[in-house]
Amino acid sequence: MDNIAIKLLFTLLGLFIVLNWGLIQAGIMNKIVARVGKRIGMPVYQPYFNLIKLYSKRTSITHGVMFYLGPLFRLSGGVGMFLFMPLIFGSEYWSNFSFAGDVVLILYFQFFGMLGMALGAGEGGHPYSAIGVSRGLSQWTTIELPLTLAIISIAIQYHSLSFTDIVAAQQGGITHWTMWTNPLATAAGMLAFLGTMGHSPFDLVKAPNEIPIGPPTEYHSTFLGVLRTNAAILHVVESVLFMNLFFGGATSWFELILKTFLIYFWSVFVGVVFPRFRIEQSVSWFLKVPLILGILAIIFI
Amino acid sequence: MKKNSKLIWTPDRSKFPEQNSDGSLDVDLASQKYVKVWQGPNHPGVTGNMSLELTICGDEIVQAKTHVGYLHRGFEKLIERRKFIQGFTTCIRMCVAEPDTNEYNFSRCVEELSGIEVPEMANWLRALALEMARLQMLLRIVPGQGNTTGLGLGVQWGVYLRDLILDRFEELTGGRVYHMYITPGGVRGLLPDGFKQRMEDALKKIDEFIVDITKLMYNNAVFKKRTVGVGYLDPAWIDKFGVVGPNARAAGFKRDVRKDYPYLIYDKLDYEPFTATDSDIYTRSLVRREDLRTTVELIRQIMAKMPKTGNIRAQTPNVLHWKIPKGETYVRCESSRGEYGYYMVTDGSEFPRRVNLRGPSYVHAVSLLEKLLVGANIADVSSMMVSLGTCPPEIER
Amino acid sequence: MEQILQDIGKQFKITDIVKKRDNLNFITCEKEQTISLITYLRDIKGFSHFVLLSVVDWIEDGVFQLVYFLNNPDKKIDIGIRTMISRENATMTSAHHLWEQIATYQRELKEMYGIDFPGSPRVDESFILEGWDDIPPMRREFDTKKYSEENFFPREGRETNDPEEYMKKKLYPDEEK
Amino acid sequence: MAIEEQNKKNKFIDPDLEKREILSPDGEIIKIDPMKDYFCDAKPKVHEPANKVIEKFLNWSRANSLWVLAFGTGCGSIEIPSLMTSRFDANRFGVQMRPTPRQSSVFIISGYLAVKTLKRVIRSYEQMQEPRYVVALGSCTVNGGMYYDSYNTINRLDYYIPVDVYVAGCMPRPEAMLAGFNKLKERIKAGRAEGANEYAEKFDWYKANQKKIIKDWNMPDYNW
Repeated sequence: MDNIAIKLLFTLLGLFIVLNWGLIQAGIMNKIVARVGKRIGMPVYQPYFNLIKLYSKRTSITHGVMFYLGPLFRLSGGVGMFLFMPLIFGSEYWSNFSFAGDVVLILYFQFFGMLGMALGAGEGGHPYSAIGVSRGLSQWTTIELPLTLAIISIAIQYHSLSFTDIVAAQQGGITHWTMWTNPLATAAGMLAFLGTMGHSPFDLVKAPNEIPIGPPTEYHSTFLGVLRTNAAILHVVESVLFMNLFFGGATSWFELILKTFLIYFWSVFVGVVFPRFRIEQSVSWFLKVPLILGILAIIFI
Repeated sequence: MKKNSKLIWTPDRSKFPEQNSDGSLDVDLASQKYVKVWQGPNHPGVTGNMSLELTICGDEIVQAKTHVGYLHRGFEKLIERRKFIQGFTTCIRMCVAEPDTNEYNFSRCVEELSGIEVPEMANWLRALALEMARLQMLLRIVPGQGNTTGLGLGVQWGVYLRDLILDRFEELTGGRVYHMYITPGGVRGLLPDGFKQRMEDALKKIDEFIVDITKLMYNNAVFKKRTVGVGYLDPAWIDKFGVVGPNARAAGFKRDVRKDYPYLIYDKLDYEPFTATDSDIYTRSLVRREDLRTTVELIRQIMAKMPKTGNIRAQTPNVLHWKIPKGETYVRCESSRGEYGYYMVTDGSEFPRRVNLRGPSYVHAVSLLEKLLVGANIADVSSMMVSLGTCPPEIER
Repeated sequence: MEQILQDIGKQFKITDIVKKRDNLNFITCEKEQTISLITYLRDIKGFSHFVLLSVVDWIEDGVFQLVYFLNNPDKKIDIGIRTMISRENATMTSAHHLWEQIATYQRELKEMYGIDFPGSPRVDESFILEGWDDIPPMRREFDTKKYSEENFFPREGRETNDPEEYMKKKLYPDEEK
Repeated sequence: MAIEEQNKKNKFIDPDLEKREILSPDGEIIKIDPMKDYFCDAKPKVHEPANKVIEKFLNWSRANSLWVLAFGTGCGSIEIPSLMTSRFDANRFGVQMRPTPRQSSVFIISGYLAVKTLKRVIRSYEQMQEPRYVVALGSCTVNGGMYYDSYNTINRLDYYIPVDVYVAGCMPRPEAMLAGFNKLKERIKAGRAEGANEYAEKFDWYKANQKKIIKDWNMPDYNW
């Protein structure tokens, strides 16, 4: 059936657009952060240079097979999330391979890359990698709690575990968004979103002054290039996930770009003006406010 | 400030074994329970070029050893084979961050040993240079405390203002980092035209910065969470370890060389050093911010009270044949980190016999830090180092 | 200050009292009495702040001059206690039990001058230098320039001028020598 | 007892790196030599570019993305914050700081090098991935500067690691450092900044120089 071939083609095209948007978005965010620090900052296209340079660096290190596979697992986590994420509502070609239960699958993919990275980074043998991995996994476990509660609340609200249905239910004006119909779940979800993006105050996995720079300490050249590619894709896809869940999805590419930018900006905005938590403070923070919000969201739905 | 004893968190240092007198520790590293981690010298969280050898158990530090010597240039040996005027250009490089205290101490030692009285105007200008040096150092380390916890924004603002002060230094002395302004026998020049106005402009920006950094850092809930009650320095340790300067002031001891042993013209200035009692990282940082305020105030006072013009150099012997009779002396001044002293011995020749530097970091960063880190969390290591005002070059010279 | 010096003089044998400033005195004490003198000053006379432990190498006399520099933060006076020890097999009683930072000073002196302080914690551990196998570098007989020229590949073309000759040549080129 | 004799030869060796025999859980005695087992001691290789056009494109991207190792080796590091913040803002030219040697491509030797630091510098330099560049700041790295007669600082850096750009001065102003970065970019774009190849070619000479002053050589010859 040629339909599937065209769909695959559009999916790859979407991946390409998302990657580029991710890179440009990173450049814009760098620029904004620099402006807050009264600087001009690096050019918007700097992430492209970095990426080409990283792929072109030579490597001479071996740390075993798992070390190679770590970035690949991470990349497949990001791309996997993308594959099952409907991008544009109402368009058959831009909804990728979304299906009835894609919410559950995407939650799984979110954690998958993390685990693969943990296995690979542990192989590097650097003590800071190990500390970063243990910090990251314990923090992620607590992030998952409010996030999952928020998603369950939404699933109960809309009687569906499909993104397409959830987005469809939010159509018809700004007041139909989950943001207004289920504010508790939105609050819990957006607080969890801060944790997933890894900016301050939740950047303890890469904490530059404590454990520089955590799990990717040993990763370099092509490996780091793969990680950077994944980061660009993941940042957009994560934003799309939260856009679909809480902010009414997107009906055009322009809307998608605007909304993902604003959602990502929320985490950068918080990150610029806050220092970093210690790990036990971060864990207890997620177990307090966001978790309570998540539980309330389930109760009051 | 009220003392809230509930907030103070002192680690239970007794649950880990004490290190033996040869520095070894009775733990089994092969058991995988304890891990040895090196922080530095290539580590962004370590101030300057030094390293820490940490034995950790989980997130807690069991034993910490400071390793210094990465910046050792043998200054004290080099000065022994340089004439007094040559040694002067060498000694200022002992501490990169605040070279003027070195200039003053060395010049004062030489003047005292050869019996030279410095004219009044030179004393005012010396005090101005010392306060400006303190100001530029504090503009680095006050927001630097935020940087250790991941708040890099304050540093961006602070270093910009530091550049403004360095510009004033450039006008006054011609140098950006190394000034060589306070020479033995006086200072090198009077203030340039319009200096006071331009200095006042910079000081106004620093006043705004103090308000901004208070909002950004000191009132920040997460920053408070990270620093209040952490790194508690017992007041009983102040004399036991020889803690000086802001660290002692944060523990309730009013130790300020400018007040205690007035030098230059500091007895003509009106100010009061800020003291607090909580003695944790937050309080030490607060004391530094108040120091910044005081320094700005002092510079204003100096510029207002100083005479318009006057003689700035005393009569000195020919610098190429400057022989100083046998003698010894100790001169101290207040740097941004505390008491900064020079011990100089001369033997009647053209060369000094011995010059020894007493830097505050010598105790803060070696014996005190090693003790403070035991039982602390590995995430707080760099906060603690910065809050103690570590500056490695003055440890190893 | 005079009162304190008199009190010390009653109990200890001190010589060479030099009054440098109103609040700064240097005294010389015998090697055996030094540690008890420091303890006395710390516990009875309130010299609770230890400032500096330094060494001067008097190679002509064959002695090291150790200087313990104490400070009384309440009365704001300083005292420097000099002690002469022999350069051969230089040993000194350790004072690490009095102040914590003395152990660090003693570690440095052991490395830079070769003065041994038996019993001081970690005194044999290298402090600043690493892998040093020459004579301790801060001793007067150690020639740092020669060591540098032998080891560090000096770049050719470096000119060294005697400042006096050079200034004469620059400023008064016509003048006959 | 041959192992003990060998250990005695090198009196500075770290106890963790000594050859030793350990008892495995199965009751078997295993001999380990950490210097051989923990590190790879293969020599570096000279790398020839595959295709000149592609290499030119890659060099262009490398020149525009200089990641600097955040290792302040000397007093020049006091100007690095000024360099990276609003007045001079080296970020505009794609210069960033990276905390780990694996990910960085430029090594700033900021001023004098004590022998103890030189050992760490060599290790960090060898851990950096090729192509790698060295920018040396200050007169101290050129000929020793004012520390020419010090017993603990090296006189010229290019005897120990290949240097691409020297920025003279004591200490160099941030403007001079920016000019140095521009010079380095020109060199990279012209394909001349191949210090790593030079290091591989003259490996024995560099190693002999390094071992001459680092008396306690307790690491493998080439550790990446």
